[in-house]
This record gives sequence, structure tokens and C-alpha cells, in this order.
Amino acid sequence: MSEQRQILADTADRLFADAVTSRRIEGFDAKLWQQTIEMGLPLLLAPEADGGAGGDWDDAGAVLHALGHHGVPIPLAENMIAAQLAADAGLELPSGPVSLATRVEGALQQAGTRFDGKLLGVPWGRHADAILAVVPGHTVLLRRTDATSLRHAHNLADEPRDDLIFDNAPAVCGPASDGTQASHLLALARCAQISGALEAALHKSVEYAQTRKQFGRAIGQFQAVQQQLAQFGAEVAAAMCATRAACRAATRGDASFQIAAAKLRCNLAIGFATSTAHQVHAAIGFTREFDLRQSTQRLWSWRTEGGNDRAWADVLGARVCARGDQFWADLTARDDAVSLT
Amino acid sequence: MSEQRQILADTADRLFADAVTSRRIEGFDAKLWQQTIEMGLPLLLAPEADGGAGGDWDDAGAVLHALGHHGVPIPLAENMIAAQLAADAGLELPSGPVSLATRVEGALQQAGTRFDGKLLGVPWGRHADAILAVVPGHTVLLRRTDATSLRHAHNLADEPRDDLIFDNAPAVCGPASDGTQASHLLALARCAQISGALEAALHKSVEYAQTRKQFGRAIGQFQAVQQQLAQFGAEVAAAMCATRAACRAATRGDASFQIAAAKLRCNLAIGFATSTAHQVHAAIGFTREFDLRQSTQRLWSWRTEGGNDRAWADVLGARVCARGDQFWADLTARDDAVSLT
Amino acid sequence: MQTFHFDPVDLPPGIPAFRAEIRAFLAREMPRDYPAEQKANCWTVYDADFSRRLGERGWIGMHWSKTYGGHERSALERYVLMEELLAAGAPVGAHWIGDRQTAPAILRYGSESQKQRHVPRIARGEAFCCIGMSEPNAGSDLASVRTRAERLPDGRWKINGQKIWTTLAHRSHLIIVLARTSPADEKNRHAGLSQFLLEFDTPGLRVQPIVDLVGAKHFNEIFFEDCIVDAECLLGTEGQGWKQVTAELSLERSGPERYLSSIALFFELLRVVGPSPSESVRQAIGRVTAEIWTLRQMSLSVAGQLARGEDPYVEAAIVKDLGNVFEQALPPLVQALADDGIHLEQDSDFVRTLALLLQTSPSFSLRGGTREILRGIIARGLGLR
Amino acid sequence: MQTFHFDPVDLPPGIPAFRAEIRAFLAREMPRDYPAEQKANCWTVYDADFSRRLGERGWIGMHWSKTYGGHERSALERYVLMEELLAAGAPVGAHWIGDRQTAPAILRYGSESQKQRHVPRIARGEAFCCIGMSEPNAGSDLASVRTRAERLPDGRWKINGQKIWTTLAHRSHLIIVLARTSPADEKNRHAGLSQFLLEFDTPGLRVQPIVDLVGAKHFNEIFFEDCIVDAECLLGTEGQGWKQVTAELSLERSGPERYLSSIALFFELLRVVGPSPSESVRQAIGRVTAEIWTLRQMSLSVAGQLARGEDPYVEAAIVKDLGNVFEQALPPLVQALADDGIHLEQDSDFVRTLALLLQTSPSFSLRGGTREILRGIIARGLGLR
Repeated sequence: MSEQRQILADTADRLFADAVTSRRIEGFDAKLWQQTIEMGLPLLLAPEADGGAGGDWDDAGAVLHALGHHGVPIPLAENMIAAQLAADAGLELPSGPVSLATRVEGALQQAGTRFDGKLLGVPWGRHADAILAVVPGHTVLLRRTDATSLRHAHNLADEPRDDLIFDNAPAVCGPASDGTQASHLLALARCAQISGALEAALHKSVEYAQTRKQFGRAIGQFQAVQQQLAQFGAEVAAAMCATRAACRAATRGDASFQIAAAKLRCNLAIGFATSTAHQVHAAIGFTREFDLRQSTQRLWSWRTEGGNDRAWADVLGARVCARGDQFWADLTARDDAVSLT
Repeated sequence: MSEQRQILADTADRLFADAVTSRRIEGFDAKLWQQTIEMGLPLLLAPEADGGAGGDWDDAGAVLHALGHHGVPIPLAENMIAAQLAADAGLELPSGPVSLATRVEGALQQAGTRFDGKLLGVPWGRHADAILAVVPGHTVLLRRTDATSLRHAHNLADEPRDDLIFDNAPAVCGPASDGTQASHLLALARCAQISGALEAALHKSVEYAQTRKQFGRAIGQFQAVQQQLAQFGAEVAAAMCATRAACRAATRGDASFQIAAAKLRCNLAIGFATSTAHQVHAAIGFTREFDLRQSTQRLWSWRTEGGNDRAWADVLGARVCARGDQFWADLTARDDAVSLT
Repeated sequence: MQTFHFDPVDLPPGIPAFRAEIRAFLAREMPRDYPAEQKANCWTVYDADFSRRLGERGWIGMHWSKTYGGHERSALERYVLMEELLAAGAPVGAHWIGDRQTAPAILRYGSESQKQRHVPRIARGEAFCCIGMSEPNAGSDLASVRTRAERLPDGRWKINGQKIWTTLAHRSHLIIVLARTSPADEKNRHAGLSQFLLEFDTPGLRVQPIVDLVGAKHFNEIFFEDCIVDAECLLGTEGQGWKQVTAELSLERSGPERYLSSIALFFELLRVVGPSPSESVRQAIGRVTAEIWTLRQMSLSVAGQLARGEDPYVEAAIVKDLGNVFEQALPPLVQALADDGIHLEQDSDFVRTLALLLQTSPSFSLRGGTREILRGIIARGLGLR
Repeated sequence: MQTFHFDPVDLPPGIPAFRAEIRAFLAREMPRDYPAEQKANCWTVYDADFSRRLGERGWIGMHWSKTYGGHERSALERYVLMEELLAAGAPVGAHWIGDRQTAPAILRYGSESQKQRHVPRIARGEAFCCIGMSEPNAGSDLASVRTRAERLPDGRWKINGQKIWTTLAHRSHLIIVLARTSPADEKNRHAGLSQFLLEFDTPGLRVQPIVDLVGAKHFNEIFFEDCIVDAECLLGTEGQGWKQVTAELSLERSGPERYLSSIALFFELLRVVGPSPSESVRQAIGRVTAEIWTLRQMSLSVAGQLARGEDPYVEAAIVKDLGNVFEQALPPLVQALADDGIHLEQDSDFVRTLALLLQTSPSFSLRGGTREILRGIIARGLGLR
């Protein structure tokens, strides 16, 4: 990791760690949000010319890894993506928290100045000032206060995932060349958060195994437990590596293949990792599991968000099958392309 | 197990064990075949009135378990099924080895007195005097010597699986009410053989782990190896239990559901079992693996024969989905039916 | 020669009628508006009325002696009752432990007065029980128990310590406590433990509920603070607590709950995907079906052996291990399959059931011995230890 | 703070051209009528001519010093060569061990004369090498080696013993033998071992091929019967054999062979199922693709770290463990997927490849350390040992 990016990651990590240890809150952490603004994080992916920080997805991945590691309740991932897409579409960057809607039922009206329809499962919808959504051909910005109705809902980790209904609401819109980009970037952000949460669950499990005694010795000294945690570690490593490679690809250009592969690989890691983490913790009763669940409940939620296993396996499989014997040529060309630029 | 069936199983077991230890042969064991005839095994499933032994599938399962355990090269399973189907169709039971063709491309001609077509992958086809095949609506008996062409082929375990082509060959035929019965019974027979071979692979692996020393102690004393072998044992137990339950169902009546479930469960067990068996044996070089492969090569072959995982999962899944909320009622009714008879 | 024994069971002739009777009862008596996700966790759902109605029909303590309020029905009839209750997701939490563990332990080890006093009440669905084995920082290593029982000069016992993991203790009447009655011996870590049978209104016994992973209060901490009990509260023999508990745990291993405790999720999946789902969903359902059918055959076979008075110790451990693996694998499998359109925040029975089980299933393997312990038993059965 | 290090690699600018050069070479030089199942096992396929042609192009010993016949190319270029050879299933068996293990060991521990004498011949594809570590009844427990080397009064060594598992020994020229040079010490089981570098025409050395599981002769037993060798055959330091071997094994851990050695099966599967297979096949291919892509990224990242002179010891073990799991899982997965119509007795490339790998893949985990050992390394990396 470049020195500059390492500093960014470390700073974010400290910020989120402090937020977690000082106040264990459910819902939106407004004070922390203000601090991220001071660090320029919500607009990290927007160009400097537009008032952003001009960062890339390598930077974003490092920050979101820390976000996922500490399970901090703010819509940072969504705001980063919204800022990038808004800039791409030539829309003015809104300030307050901006969330992202990838499940949209509805359409623009009146030459793109009005929107009728529903935004479903919007992360932190109730706390967002604006929501960026993609409809065929267009990127749309909507104000939360223009919604006719807002239904509160949550994922497994109690993170808000709200439904908003708009009825002839004012909209600002710009051109969107790629209708799938919002979903892909959301999947990529979730990969980074998953990597961080997996790492946190691993740390908690290893630490627990080192201190917890059973049958006269620390459970981490039993070969069966060691081997399980080693496998757990390998899964975490795979998720982290896949995520970093997909972030690198997104920094360079079209990353649709790499994001599909990374999200699928992360999802596969979640199954083994969460089950091992809870098994290792199992003997303790629930006190410490409270802490573990900050990671695992998010992992279970994020496995579905941004595309579940079946969805990405289908996309990736169809893509590979269609190219048949070009598999190896395609696979290598993606990384070789880097060396051509 | 009833006392009588236990005696049958033990006798078969001794017979096959002697055959294996006295002569390690590839291909058809003619002398052993003669001994099975003396015991009435090839006609075990035919009614006594037709010259058979009047046994049921509980008996057959016990014998075929022993056959699979010792990996004996004779078409006993196929002959048993052929005899049952011939009797059902009112055909005279042929003597010499009779095999079974479940992959048939062709049709009866001239009022059922002639057959044109191919029998593919016929077990021990080259050694069979006759082959029983099922075509829509009919059970057909063909003589091997009437085949125009016989192409030798083998499965992974070097068991003959030959293709025979018939050109206007003489045929004897009777009515077959259920066109899928031959495939189901073949699957059931393979389940019993798989159970036996799984058990043999387990015994060999446990024995090996008890005697083989590494890092100063028997590898069977390492917790990781113990846990792996325990899982292996559990898979073997599941396959054995599923097989015995399916045999019981076949003894009672329609067993299509149970056979599908049992073959699928056996297939799933093969994956873990063979991989663990070879891993436990891995350190030895190849001498002992020679012995293990007598079991594992058959297991890999039999996983495909009689229907692979995907095929049975599809059949079973379609059946269950179609019945929706009747799942539990159906599942219990199958065993309760026994108590009604 | 044979490695494992799984003879098929022929269910006795009365079973179909009995099963029909249970189903009719459930159709009538199951609570209305009963949330689907509770069905997937029904052995912790407390419903005292429902338990009492079961007791009235003679469906608690079905195979206990009539002398102590039992009904002397066959073990297989009890098996069928249990599988029907679980498959229906009936709220059996109130009497579950008493029926399954506590009363059998009293009948096996208790004094005549303990039997007469407690067992009939349990059978009537009037006294509910809980388990007092695990302690904070002890987990499945029961030998490390630190709760102490000290014999007073007058023969009574003074208990001090703390228990955890006790399902529904705050609504129970009886508890069997495992306590140390002589100092720990590093050479024989299992010596010096004894069991005590206590009523919850004993002075010095205090219950404090713990909110668990999913916000429910199934678990508790129980504190014993100079809790003084009569000599006759000792259950069984002093110093034999370890042996008695081990026998109890093995009773815990053989039932249909080993694979049915969260079956509601599979039923919900079948409902949601409808009669002709896509190929990959269909095949996944086929594989799960093969596993369920096999587990039921194995579990039935063990029940049949127990009914014949045999002790299929290793086979029971196998069923439990495979059952655990199955129950832990199902929720993530379903999550990976569920259509893109099915989001967890949706307010549907299916989604709530899935959400609950994703969170609770990882600790299922704790019930009655961890995975490592079970596999240790199987390995020993194979001659490896 | 970070647990594992998998920084992405930026491949150097020359790579696309180099890759094109390799592919052109392979299109020209790969043997015709080369059976598909050999591609799935190509690192054991012996083709001396092919190896010599690679040597002529400077593609053996690519990053060794020019002083000893190497070519001083970058480690990443070597990585790309290896992955292209493996992906194409090229017959690299003759020079594989020499290029990958023997020459690096000589360059690291050997005397100047050993380097000068052997390394250039290996680089030219003229001397082929094999491994003499494992023994009958020793397996991956190298400390239990019983082959003995006894120093004679004149400084020479007399070797007695037996080795096994030595790939292609019967067609090799050089072997590094691990032998005991002082008596076994139960307290320090790894002490007293030394390595010897021998030529195959040494008197007292005898090779006997073993027919393996699939009927091929890749493995051998090698007997040493009063085999007397010069003092200078000692490789490295007397008594340091264990340390040297361990370093060798870790060299073995980081390459693309960790997930590519049997990739031909996946390519065959893609060919057989065609551009639009059924849903369940498509999704399975999607999952395998995600795994392959991830493994390649991990393996590339480790290669990049090695190229920068870092020592990603734990990361390399992780890649190898995941690679093993992947390679062992693929054949049964493909078998379970393969259409009903695809029977193993069919004479097709796909079926023969599947048949070979079903039989050989279970022992893949032996290559360079068993699963337990690798996971032990990872556990230690996590601070658990």
C-alpha cells in the first residue's frame, strides 16, 4: 500500500475505533459523520475540481475496510458512491448525507424534472438529505424531504434500510451511460466492508481462543481449534485479496468482472467465517458474543446486499460460458492491461 | 437384521472375502460366479415358483453390501435385477450370467421378436450370456452372441462396461409396466455396493491410522486426524442407513422416492469419504493405496452409475416442490404405511 | 464386522392413528397468530397453557411409569409425538427440558420422595424445569465447574456459585444444579461433583435474564448466594455428578430435535419458491430432501434401538453430529439461494425465519456437547482413542 | 493491525509482449496429439526435447545469475512463464523439479564447484532432477528419515537406505538426498540430518519404478546400498539438512502451480458444456471462476512480494492451502455436475481428464506439506502456537 494511502487508512481506522469505543450506538452517528466530512471522506471519490478529494477506489477500499472492521453506523460507502456518480453525471454534489438507491421502481417525468416511484431498502434513508438513484439512462438526485412516505426498515444488523415513495417529486438528473454501475459499486463497497468485518471477527475469535480456557488449557491450543481458525484465516485472506484486486481494477477502469468475482468470493467466505467465529465463541454464553455479533450480523446482511451468491454466480458463469476457450486469455488480459497503461 | 438374513450376509461376506484374498484378479471371476449360483444368489430376487430364491431387497441389500465391501468382479447385482424383472414380465429366467442394460437406444421389431439398436455401457457385457433391457412398455431379453458388435469399455475401476449393437436380432419380450424400474433398481443396487465399499475404505483408513506412525506417534492419535475420520465414519453411517431404508422400502412396494434420496445421499458421502481416505493414506507412498483404490475407484465409478448427484437432486427436488406443503405428511406417510400393512 | 448399526424400524400398527390424533390436536390447539420464526425455534417458546393441555392428554412423560404420573406408552409413540410437535413448530418450551431431561434424571437417580414429589407435577405440565450445568467461563468443560456445595453440620448443604445458559430459568420451577462437593483433583477432574435438585423459590437463589443475540430472553444467569438446602435435595449419589450428567447428555442425543429443530425454514422455503422453481433451486431442495430423509431414518433407527433396550451410543452421536451440521448449513444455503428480490428487511415469515436462524444456528452445536466432543465419541467408536 | 498482506501487483510493462512470445512458442512447439488428460498432470509429463527447447530460449533458470547459466530475468517474468506453461498443459515434467527446487537449493547452499558443475546443465535443459526426501513409512514426517550417511575415514560418505515418492527418478540425472549423519535425538528430532547431491550413475544407487494408482510410472523407489560418494557431494552444512529442506519446501509454496496444476479439467468442462449451459451448471462455473480469479490474485500478490525481496511466509501457506482445497474439490464437483449422458467409460478428452483427476487429486495435498502442516503455519501466523 502506498504511504499516503496507508496514512489515510490508519487515520480512518483510528477515527472509527474511537467512535466505537466511546459510544456504542445503534443508528446514525451524527458526530462521527461530521468528523468524516472534515477528513473529506464522503466526497473522497469525487474529483477535486468538483469539490471532492480526488481519491480512487484503492483509497476508498482502504477506508471502507476500516469502516467494516469497526461496524460504524454511517452511510459513508453510499455517500462516496453517490458523489462519484453525481460527478460523472455532471450533477452538483449535495452536501448532507447522501445515500444510494439501487432498487428503484419508477420513472422520471416532465423532461426529467419530476420523479414518480419507489426507492426500496435505501441505506440510512431516514438520515439522508438526498438520495442518488439510477433509472434507465439517467442519474437522479432526490431530496428525502420530498418523499411522500418513508417506511423504516432494517437489515439484520439494525442498519436502517428504508423504503421511500415519491409522488411527482422534484428531481435533478444527468446522463448515466451505464445503468449497472451503481449496483457494481455498491457491491464493491460491501466487499471492502465485508473484508473489514471478517478481519474483525477473526481477531475477536483468535483473541478469544488465546484467553479462553477449557479442559485445562486455552482452547487455541487444541489442534482442532487451530486448524479451524487457520481455515477461517485463509477465507478472510481470500476475501481481502479479492477485494483489493477489485478495487484496483475499479481504479483502472471497467471492473465489472472483478467486482462480480470479488463479491461472490466474499460471500462464500462469510459462510465459513461466521459459523467458525460463533463456534469458537460458543462456550462463553452471550456476553462476548455481543461484541462478535457487531461483525457477524453485518456480514450476514452484507452477503445479501449488493448481490447474493446465486445472483453473482449466474452473472459470472454466463459471462465465462459465453467466451468458452477464451477463459485464460481473458483472465490474464485483465491484469496485463495494467502493464500497458 | 433377522437371523436368517444375517446368516446370508455372513456367508456372502466370507465367500467374497475368500475370493479376494485368494486371487486378486481383474475382470470376471468365473469360479466365484459358480459358487454364487450354488448359493442361489444370482436368482435371489426371483420368486421360488420361477426357480428363484424368493428373497427380497433386504436380503439383496445385505449381499450386495458384502459384494461392494470386497470389490468382487462379478455381475451379481445386474443378474439379481434382471431375474426380478424377467419374472415380473413373465419371461423364463435365463441361466448363465445375465446383465442389465439401462441405456438403450433402439426398438423392438416384428411383433416383439426382433431388436434393432444399441445397449450402452452394459456391465460385464462381454461375460453375459444374456442381457435384459427395458424399452417403452416392454422388458426384452437378448443373447450376447446375437450382437453384431461388442465394444469393450471400462469404468474407472476397470469393471467392464461394454457397448453392444444388435441388428435385427432375435428377442424375447414381455410387458413392463414401469419403464423406470430398471434404473431405480440399478441405483439401489449401487447404493448397497457403495455402502459396502465406503465401509471397506473406512476400515482400511482406520486401520492405517492406527498403525502408521508420524512425528513419533500413530497418526490416529492426532486430534485433527481423529476428527476427520469421525466425519468420514458419520458419512459412511448415513450412506448405510439410507441404503438399508431404501432396501426396506423396495421390499414393501414403490420405493422411487427412497431410492432417489438414498442414491443422492450415497453420492454425497463418496466425495468426503474418498478424499479423506486418500488423505489419511497419503503419506504412505502407493503400496497400501493399491488396496484402498479397490474401494475408491469403484466408489468414483458408482457415483455416476445409476444416476449422478445432479440427476437425482433434480428428480427429488421436482417431486418435493410439486407437493409443496405436503412435504412432512408425505415423508411420514411413507414409513407409517409400513405399520398399516 | 459391521461398523455401525442402523437397522430400519417398523413402526408399530397404532402409529398412523396416533399421528392423526396429534395432528388434529395441533390443528385445534396451536396458538393463532403464532409467528413463523418462532416455529423455527419452538423448543424455546414458552407457553404454559399449551404445555398443560399436552399434560392433560398424557403427552408429557409418555413412557414413564404410571406410579409417578407417567403413561407407559411406547418409546416410539413418544418419538412420533416429538417429531410432530417439532415439525409443526408447536410451543413446547415450557415443558421441554422437564420431559426430556429432568424427570428422566429424577426417575433414574432420585429418591422415592423426589420422584413422588416432582415427577407427577412435571407430567401434568405444571412444573417446568431447567438445566444448571454450564458456568461463565466453563462452557462445555463441565469438569471445571466452580459452584460449590458444602455440607453443613446438620446435614444440609450450602451452595455458592453461578450458572449460565439455563434456558427459560426465569419461568421455571425446578433446576438440577451440578456443584463441586469435594476439592478439584487435577488427576481425576471429574471426581467430586454432585447434582442437586432445587426449587426456584429456595432462598439464596436468584435469576437474572440475559438478552441474547436476537434480543430474546431465553438465557439466564442464576446466582447461588449462601443458598441452603435440605440434605434430600442431593440427587443420586454424592460425588457421582459427572457420571449422572454424562448419562443425561446422552439422553439428549437421540431425538428428532437433532435435525427438526429449525425445519420451519425449509418449509418456508418450499412455500416461497412454489411448485416449479428454477433448476438450481430445485436441485438444492433435492439435496436437502435427501439429507432430511436420511437423518429421519437414522434418528428413527436409533429410537427403535432404544425402544428395544439397546444402547446405540456411537450411532446417537453420529445422528447428532450430522444433524448439527445439517442445521447449521441450512440457513446460509437458503440465504445464498434466495432470490435477489428477497431482501432481509422485508417483513415476511420467510425472511424473519431466515434472519433468526442465520443468527442462532452457529451455536446449535452447543446443544448437548460440542462438535469436537461428538466426533471424539465417534472416533472412539472406530477404535481410534 | 493488518492480518495478512496481499497488496495487488502491477505487472511490469514488458509482460504482455512476453506473454505473447510464450503463447507463440507454445502454439509452435507443443507436441501434436498430446492427450488432454496429460495436460491436467503436465508437471509430471516428461518430454526431454521440449525441456531442451525451453532451455535454448532461456526459459529455465530465468532469474538465476548469468554466472551459472541463468538469465537474470525478473521473478514476475518467471511467474508468467510458469502460469502460461501450466495453463497450456505443456509437458514440463523433465525440468520442473530442477528449475523449481534443485538448482535454487544448489545456488543457495552449494559449493562453488557444485554450482558450476550442475546449474548450467540444468538451465540448458540437459540435466533433470528429482527429490529424495520421503521414505517408506516416513511420509511428510521428514524428521523420521532413516537413510544413513556415514563418514568414512578418507572423508567420503557411505549412504544406505531407501527413498520413495521421487517423481520421474528413473529418467533423472541428479538427486538431492536427505540422510541422517548423526544418531536420532528424541529431544531434537530435526538435528543430525544432512543433504547430499548425487548423480544417478553413482554405484550403489538403484532405481525401481512403482506403478501408481492410474497405472503410470511417475514414482519410484530408490535404493542406496553401500553407495559411496565423495566428500564434496555434501550439500550445504552437515547437520543443517532439516533447515535447508524447510527452506526448499517454502520455495515450493508460492507458485501458480498451486491452483493451475489441473486447470485443464475446468477448460474441458467449459468446452463440453458450451456457451449456454443450464442454470445450475452456469452458476457452478461462476463460483469456480470466482475462486480461480481470487487464487490467481493471491498467488500473483505473493509473487510480487517475493520479487520485492519480502518473505510472505504465512501468505504463501494460505495460497497453497486454498489452492489444494480448490484442486481437490474440483473433480468431484465436476463429476456431480456432468450430464447424465456423460459416462466415464466414454472415450472423450473430458472424461479421461476427469477420470485421471478423480483418482489423483486426493493426494495433491501432499505436495510440499500436508494440509495439517500448512494450517499449523497459518495458525502460528495468527499467534495461536
